[in-house]
Amino acid sequence: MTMLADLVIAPTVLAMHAPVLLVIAPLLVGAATVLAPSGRFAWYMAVATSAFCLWMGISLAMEVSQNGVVSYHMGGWAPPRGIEFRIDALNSLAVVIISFMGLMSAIYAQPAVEREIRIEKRPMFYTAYQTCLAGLLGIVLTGDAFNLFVFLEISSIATYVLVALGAGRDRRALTASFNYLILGTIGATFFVIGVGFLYAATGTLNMADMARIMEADSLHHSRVVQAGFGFIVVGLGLKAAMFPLHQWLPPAYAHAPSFVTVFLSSTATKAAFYALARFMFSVFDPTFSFLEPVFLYVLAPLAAIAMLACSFQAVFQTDVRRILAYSSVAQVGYMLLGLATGTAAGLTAGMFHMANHALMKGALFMAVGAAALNASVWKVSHFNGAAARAPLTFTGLAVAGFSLMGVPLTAGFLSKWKLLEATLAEGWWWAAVVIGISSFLALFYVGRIMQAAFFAKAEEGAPEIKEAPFVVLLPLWLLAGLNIVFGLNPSLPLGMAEAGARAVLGVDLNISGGAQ
Amino acid sequence: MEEQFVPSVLIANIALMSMLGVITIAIIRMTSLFGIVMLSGVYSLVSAAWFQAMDAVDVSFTEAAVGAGISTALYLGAMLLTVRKAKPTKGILKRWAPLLVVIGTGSALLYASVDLPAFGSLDSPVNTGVGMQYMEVSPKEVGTPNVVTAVLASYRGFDTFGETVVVFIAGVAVILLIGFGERALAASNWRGREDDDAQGDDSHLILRVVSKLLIPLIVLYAFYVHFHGEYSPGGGFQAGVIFAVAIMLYSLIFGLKAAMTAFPPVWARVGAAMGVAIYGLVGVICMLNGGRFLDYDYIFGPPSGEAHGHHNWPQITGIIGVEVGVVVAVACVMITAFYAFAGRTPEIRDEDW
Amino acid sequence: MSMELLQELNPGFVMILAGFLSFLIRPAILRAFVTIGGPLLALILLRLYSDFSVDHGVISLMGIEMVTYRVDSLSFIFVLAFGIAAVLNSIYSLHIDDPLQEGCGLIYAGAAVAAAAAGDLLTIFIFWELTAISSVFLIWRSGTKAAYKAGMRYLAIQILSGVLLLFGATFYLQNHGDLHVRAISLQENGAWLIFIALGIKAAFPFLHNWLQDSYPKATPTGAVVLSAFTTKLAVYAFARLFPGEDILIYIGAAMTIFPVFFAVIENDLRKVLAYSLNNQVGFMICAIGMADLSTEYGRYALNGAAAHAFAHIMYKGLLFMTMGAVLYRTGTAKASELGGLYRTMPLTALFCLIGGASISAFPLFSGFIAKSMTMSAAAHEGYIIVWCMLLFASAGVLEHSGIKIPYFAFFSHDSGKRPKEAPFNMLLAMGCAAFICVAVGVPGLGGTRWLYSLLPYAESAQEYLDHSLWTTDHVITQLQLLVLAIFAFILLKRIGLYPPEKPGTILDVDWIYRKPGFGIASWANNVWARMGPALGEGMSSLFGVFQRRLTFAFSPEGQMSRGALAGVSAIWTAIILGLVLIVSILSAI
Amino acid sequence: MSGEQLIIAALIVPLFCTAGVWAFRGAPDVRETVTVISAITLFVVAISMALRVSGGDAPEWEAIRAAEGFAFAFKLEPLGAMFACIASGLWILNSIYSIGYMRGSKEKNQTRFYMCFGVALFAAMGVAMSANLFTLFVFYEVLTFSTYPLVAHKGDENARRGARIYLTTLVGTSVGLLLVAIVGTYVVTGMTPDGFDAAQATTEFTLGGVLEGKASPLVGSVLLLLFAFGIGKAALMPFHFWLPNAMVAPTPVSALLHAVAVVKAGVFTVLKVASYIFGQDYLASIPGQDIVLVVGCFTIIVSSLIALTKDNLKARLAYSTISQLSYVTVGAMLATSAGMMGGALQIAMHAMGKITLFMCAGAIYVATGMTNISQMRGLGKRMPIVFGCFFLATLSIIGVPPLGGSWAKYQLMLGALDADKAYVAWTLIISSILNVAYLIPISILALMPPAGSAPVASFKTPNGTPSLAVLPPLITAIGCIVLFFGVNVLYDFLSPVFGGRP
Repeated sequence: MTMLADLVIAPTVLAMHAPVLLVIAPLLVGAATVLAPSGRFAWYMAVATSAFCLWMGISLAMEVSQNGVVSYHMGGWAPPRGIEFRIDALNSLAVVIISFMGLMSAIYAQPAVEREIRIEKRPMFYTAYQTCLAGLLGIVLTGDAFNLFVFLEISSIATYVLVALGAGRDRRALTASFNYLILGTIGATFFVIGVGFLYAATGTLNMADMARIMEADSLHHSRVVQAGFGFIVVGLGLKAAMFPLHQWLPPAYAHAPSFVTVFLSSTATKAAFYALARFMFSVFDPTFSFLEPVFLYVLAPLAAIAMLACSFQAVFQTDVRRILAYSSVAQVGYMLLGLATGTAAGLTAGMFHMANHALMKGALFMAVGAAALNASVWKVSHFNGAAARAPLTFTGLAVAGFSLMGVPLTAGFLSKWKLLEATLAEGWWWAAVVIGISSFLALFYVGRIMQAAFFAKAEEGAPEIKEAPFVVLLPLWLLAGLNIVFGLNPSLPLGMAEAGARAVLGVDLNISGGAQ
Repeated sequence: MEEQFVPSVLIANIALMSMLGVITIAIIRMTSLFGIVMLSGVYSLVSAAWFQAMDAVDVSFTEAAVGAGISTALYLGAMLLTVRKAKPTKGILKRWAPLLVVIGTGSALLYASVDLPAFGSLDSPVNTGVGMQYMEVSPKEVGTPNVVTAVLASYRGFDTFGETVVVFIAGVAVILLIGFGERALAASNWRGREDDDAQGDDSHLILRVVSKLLIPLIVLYAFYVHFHGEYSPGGGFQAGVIFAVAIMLYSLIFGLKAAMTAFPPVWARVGAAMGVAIYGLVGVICMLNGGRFLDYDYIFGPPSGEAHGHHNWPQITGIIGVEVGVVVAVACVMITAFYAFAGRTPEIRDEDW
Repeated sequence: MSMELLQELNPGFVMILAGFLSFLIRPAILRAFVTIGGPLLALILLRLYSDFSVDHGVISLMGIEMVTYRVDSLSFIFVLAFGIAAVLNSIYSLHIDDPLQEGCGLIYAGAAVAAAAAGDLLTIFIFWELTAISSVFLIWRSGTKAAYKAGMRYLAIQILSGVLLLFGATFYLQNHGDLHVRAISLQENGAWLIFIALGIKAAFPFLHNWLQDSYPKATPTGAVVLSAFTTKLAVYAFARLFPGEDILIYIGAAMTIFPVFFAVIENDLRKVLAYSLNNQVGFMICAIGMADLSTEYGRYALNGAAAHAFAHIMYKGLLFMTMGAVLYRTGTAKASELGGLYRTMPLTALFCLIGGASISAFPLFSGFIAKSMTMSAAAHEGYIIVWCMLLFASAGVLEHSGIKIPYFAFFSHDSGKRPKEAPFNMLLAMGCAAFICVAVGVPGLGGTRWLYSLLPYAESAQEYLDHSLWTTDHVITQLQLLVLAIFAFILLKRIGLYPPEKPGTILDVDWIYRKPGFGIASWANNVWARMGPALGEGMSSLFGVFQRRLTFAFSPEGQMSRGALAGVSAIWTAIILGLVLIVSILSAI
Repeated sequence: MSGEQLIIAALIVPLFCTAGVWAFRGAPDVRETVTVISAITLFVVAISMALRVSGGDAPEWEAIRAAEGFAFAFKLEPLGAMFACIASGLWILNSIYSIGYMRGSKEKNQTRFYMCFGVALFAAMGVAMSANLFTLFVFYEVLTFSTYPLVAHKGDENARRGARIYLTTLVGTSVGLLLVAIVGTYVVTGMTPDGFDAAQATTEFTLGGVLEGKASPLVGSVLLLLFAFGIGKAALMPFHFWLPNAMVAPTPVSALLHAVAVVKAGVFTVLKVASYIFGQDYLASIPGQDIVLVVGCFTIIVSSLIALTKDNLKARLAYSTISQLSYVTVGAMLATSAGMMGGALQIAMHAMGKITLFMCAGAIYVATGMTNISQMRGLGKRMPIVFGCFFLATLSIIGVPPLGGSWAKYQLMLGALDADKAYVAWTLIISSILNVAYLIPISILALMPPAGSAPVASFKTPNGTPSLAVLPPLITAIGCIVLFFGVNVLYDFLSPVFGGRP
């Protein structure tokens, strides 16, 4: 263990600046990527940056796990005057997820990008990717509300362009991206309005400071704070694809380049979800009198509806990526349900599911994208008999699919399990029922894909699906494998999620011993 | 300062707000895209005036430069690629459901905003919190007379870095989606001929003369805005925009090819990245010298600890450094965007203007 | 093998084992040794058995104590009769050289012996079922379609009897805590299940049809074997479990009466015998019903039942054997196709007459000494109506078995058939049976005394023998009855009123359950056939509606996905914001 | 070997078999030898586990504890040991039989076939040894998936369709209902007056049940219904239709499915849930018991009636299986020691009987290609051993002594009486008669055809049925008789689970 720790902990000079390096490394390298001579070279840069970020992220997480909170003052200015990167256990989980998924999708990117993106655009494409990664990492690292907005914008704009490029120059991607842009902008605007309200009420932009002031001045009676809360929840909820503000997501995921779908599905909504959790539990306090009704009467029902309605929608889709996209919205419902309990257990479950969902959805989209490497196959019927031709790819898909369904011994099962416990502890029987139905529907929509791939017979003249190359299979199987590993021994993600919940809520949970 | 009731300000506020309202409704009701673009420029100008009335000079300047200036120009460029008229929409009153929603949410907001502290109130959290601290400590700590610059470039320099990146990524987006602008340049022999024709066209003579006079002044003004930003309203963003406007003007008058020859698109593209890099490297230098990212105190090495007198040179150097990054990035991105739009346009006919 | 071990061994097991062995032995001679030796060995084992009413062969099975071998004075005579019958049957079947029939016959007999010699209900159940499953082959072996169908019906109803017995046994276990056989009352919880189970085997009225249905369709030898065991086993079980149960008197009486009518008009002589079998069992059942063991005449009645069973096994076997011989030689047992066979089959005709005389209870034949005890008991117990019924039935028996069978088969009009005399083994078996019929009937030979000494209440029986059996009035009464019956037969025959021997089938009570039963089954089948598709359609249309609704809402073109435009979403955004605001504000108030 | 090692061995041996079969795919003789040796080894392991269990020792192995309340653990108890012994023992015979059958009918993809068998047995072992509901569920699903390729073995449209129905029904019910029930159990057991307490929640199989005192009769009933219908492998109506559809499989598979692994895993689960999750006392106290009982009785009767109308031999056997499986369900639901014992005995007895029937059906098919009963008249003259075995197994199914099936019926009746549910006994009685009606004619018409029947078709293969396909049914038919006399061993072995009769 110590050897491993020696390996992953960065040298002091880097570790000291790890928080900011996580952001500026992809930004600066990304800017430099504009000048990259070829797409392949840009890819190397992107992979290197992502790997570096993961290294930094893990190192940071380990430091957090030892020291509790890491605070980095930008420009040497102490908060609240300066901007602070403040990393506690909650962030560190998000940072690790995002940087890990970034690396995975970056490795995966090369064949997909070479198929789908025009040659002269590739370097800039990787620039956009790295910028987006930086933005997402910034969102989860920063301790300053306005700075969060800035990173939200960075990641959003990068996302819009990434989506708009379209898989195989899919024209529908433009509309999808435009929709996303409009809604994303509304979301960002709402968020910044909310931050404005909070600033008006507290006079500070530092989140920890805001929380302190609101607590000290018992500002939860202030309607300004409540309005701010409303704007922030809706703004971030839109970004996190909270039902019914999710409508940008399915077309965006369905028409974006496959690498982008992989990357976004496993990181973008996660970052927004983290931010939502951060505001709800850390900036605001679940003990605020207005929070609980909102949780109970707005968030929880919306989450439940998302889990049901979007699962149903997924069942009826014919496009594989739309199926998975609607499933993502439903999964966001799971996470939100966890948040809506307002308890440490719920937050743990939500964060845990967030981590697992990144793993499973990443793997699923990778497999789907891998299948499309040789031929444009997006319909379920195109997958008929594909498993025989690309067994490794589709076995990976099956493993992740099982996890998505929540089959025991997979990570997906455990997080649903934790969620179930959390909701039941609140006495929310209906939530348990909803989880059950939604999982059952997942069986249908994932089952359809698997049934086609494994059991159906290929039609005559159907596009030929080939086994994916190694760079695709490597991350795919890594993710699929992690789904199993975490299904068997979830102490790492679960422990981090618990630590995160403990950090923001200040309660000592004793759910499992793996936290330390 | 006592809280005062100043009727003239109030009247000005009411007038400006009403104008904004009118313009908004007009924009919604209009179908001519050209008119809408023009009106949005007007909207930005009026807002700039209103910001001015509220003593937010920096914001006002930015709004005028960005909102009324370059945005309008870019909109026009973009508009050339599409039709001139939007499809007529249904009457507002027929869509009662959204109306209800908006009214409901609006009233809830109004109700909530009752709790907002009065504008300019001294004991409001905004004025007692960080804002007051900035006022009090920034002359000592940063040493720039313009507190806004101190806040933007130093205290919240990281935000500004982020904004620069936003601009940069927007440029990247434009390039990726619209193209490099070089296509038109390289592939169009006819354009060269037409430009030659245009050169001999007398109808633009006055424009040419005036603009030849004006463009250096604009560039100069851009530099002024930039380097004087620490003392007066202005800074990198405005300067970059103004610089870009100069190039655009040149392009409009003398043709795209001339502009591209004068300021090649590849410069713009590299420049955008360079801007970000400059900003980031300033921060990195601070880091390498032992400070935090963007800790300008370390820009020449670890701070000596001696008093700086009136000017805090490390801080000011840092601020100017990052502002250079900003100006380069912003200017190049704006130019890129313009080139991209203009490069897609087969020709800009006079009657279109 | 030590004597103790042999004493533990239910003689039935030996026979069953011999039966299985005979499947495997191919040479007919060797098999003959086994088939005849098996029952003989069993009889020897029975003789070796010394202590009555002691549990032997006790096995603990699944927490229940099973007594596989327990003989007392009641069961002894049944076991003995079964054993003798088994030997005779084996002899009778020697000529057929069919391991299946011989083996099954032996297993069947062995099962009956084992059941009769068993000490608990579970063992009885096991062998009860074994009798069913082994005997059915004797029917199927005929190889006709009718036999196959009859065999299926037979098996079904026998299995039904078995499972009812099993179910009853579970009640019994609950009531008594064990399964040891003892006299029980019908009032006992679940006892009626056992009662019905036994009733099926005993061919109670309305439950009797399997008998007339299947026996006549069995192979010639098969019918002989069948006639001996199943019903008598049931009689034994009734005597064992329900002695003195009043209702049995009336059931028995009814049983004696109603087959008479069917038998008289029936054409198939083996079926006539089957009806008379029914009638005879009625006597025994009736006797058991009267067997209130606390009274002297009750004991007479039980003795009568036991003696009757013994005698009946012999003479009914004899009659079936003669008919079997006829069938074997001529290929038919229809009265209408037979007649005048005495010319070529004189011995068979003689044996048939002996059998007829026995069944008709002519004095000097076995039927007389057996039946009279029952009649006396009925008379003395005051069951006058029952007594009259029994009397009438006795006359009826004479009518159809005593006279009709020999008359139509061997005398009557000449059918022209000139078959050979029956094979020697058949004659031997018939001779032995006839000998027993006569030997136990003729006073002074000691046969009667021997038989009576084996009865459950031997002292009472001896007393009866010494004081009541051969009294003048008793014999005269019986003779009067018989002469009258013969007279009636002749008279009716003369004036042409006796039902002619016509080919045809006769509707019996089985119509009641076979026709409507079939109707119900076919109706159910129709309903099923129509309901299935209708239900399926209904379900699919229901699901169709459901699916249409879902599709309407959720499909890519459906409501949920329609207008996934920025505008709609923007409004949703406003709605959610309003919702959050209103909820927070309301919560603060 | 320690108990833990035994459990591991029981799981590994079938997988080893799969690997071995794959490794020797080029050499069919070696491949089949591997299968048979593995089967024998597994049987030895199972028997030694059973001996250990009968000695009062319960081998345990906790493989993984992923989270509180969710452990991947194994623990052997008599019921599971019995199931393991049956499954592994019959696997030997089925493997031998498969060799005869598969070669006789020249099937393709034999390697895949034997590999899937190995995995299926692995899953069956897992089901048998699971210590909690989750472990059981996982193996239950593995079993479903591993047998899918077996069902779809022929690969034509019909086979695929049947296999699809098989898979969707089983997976659908298990995930939609069974998993819900499992989770529900976990939840209900964890409920305290103060809310949910994960420390108390459990899904472990505990003698006497875990639900008593935790679940109200209504909740318990709902759970019971979820379990009863969720265990689709138990083929309770209306989730029975997968079974006839799965008949497209080659006969050894049908034998395995309908006698050894799949359906028995289902009813075993029912029994296990009834005795270890609900517990007799609690089960007897909830109204859901009656509902399931009635449905079970309905299934028994109706599927027998349907069987009557089927002319296809395997289809008739399939419906017969549905009917017989409900015996176990009904036994479990009687919630009396005798009833549950009857259910447990029925698992063993029916396994032995039904595998015989199926292997006979397969032998007939290999020899003649016949599938319809009406074609088989008089065939018994040419295949006396096969039809003799068929007849014996038929008797066992009907419950005629001296064949094992009778004891199961006896105990079930006893249980019905103890539970004061006479209608169950009546159902059994009617079922027996129906069994006679639909099973007996098959062998009898073949063995003793009535005069005038059409002449028998000749053998498809020159030598008739391969002897390897005749020997196993002969052994199992004899096994039916042995089970009759050896029932005490089973009874004593199982009685710790069900307790004594009152």
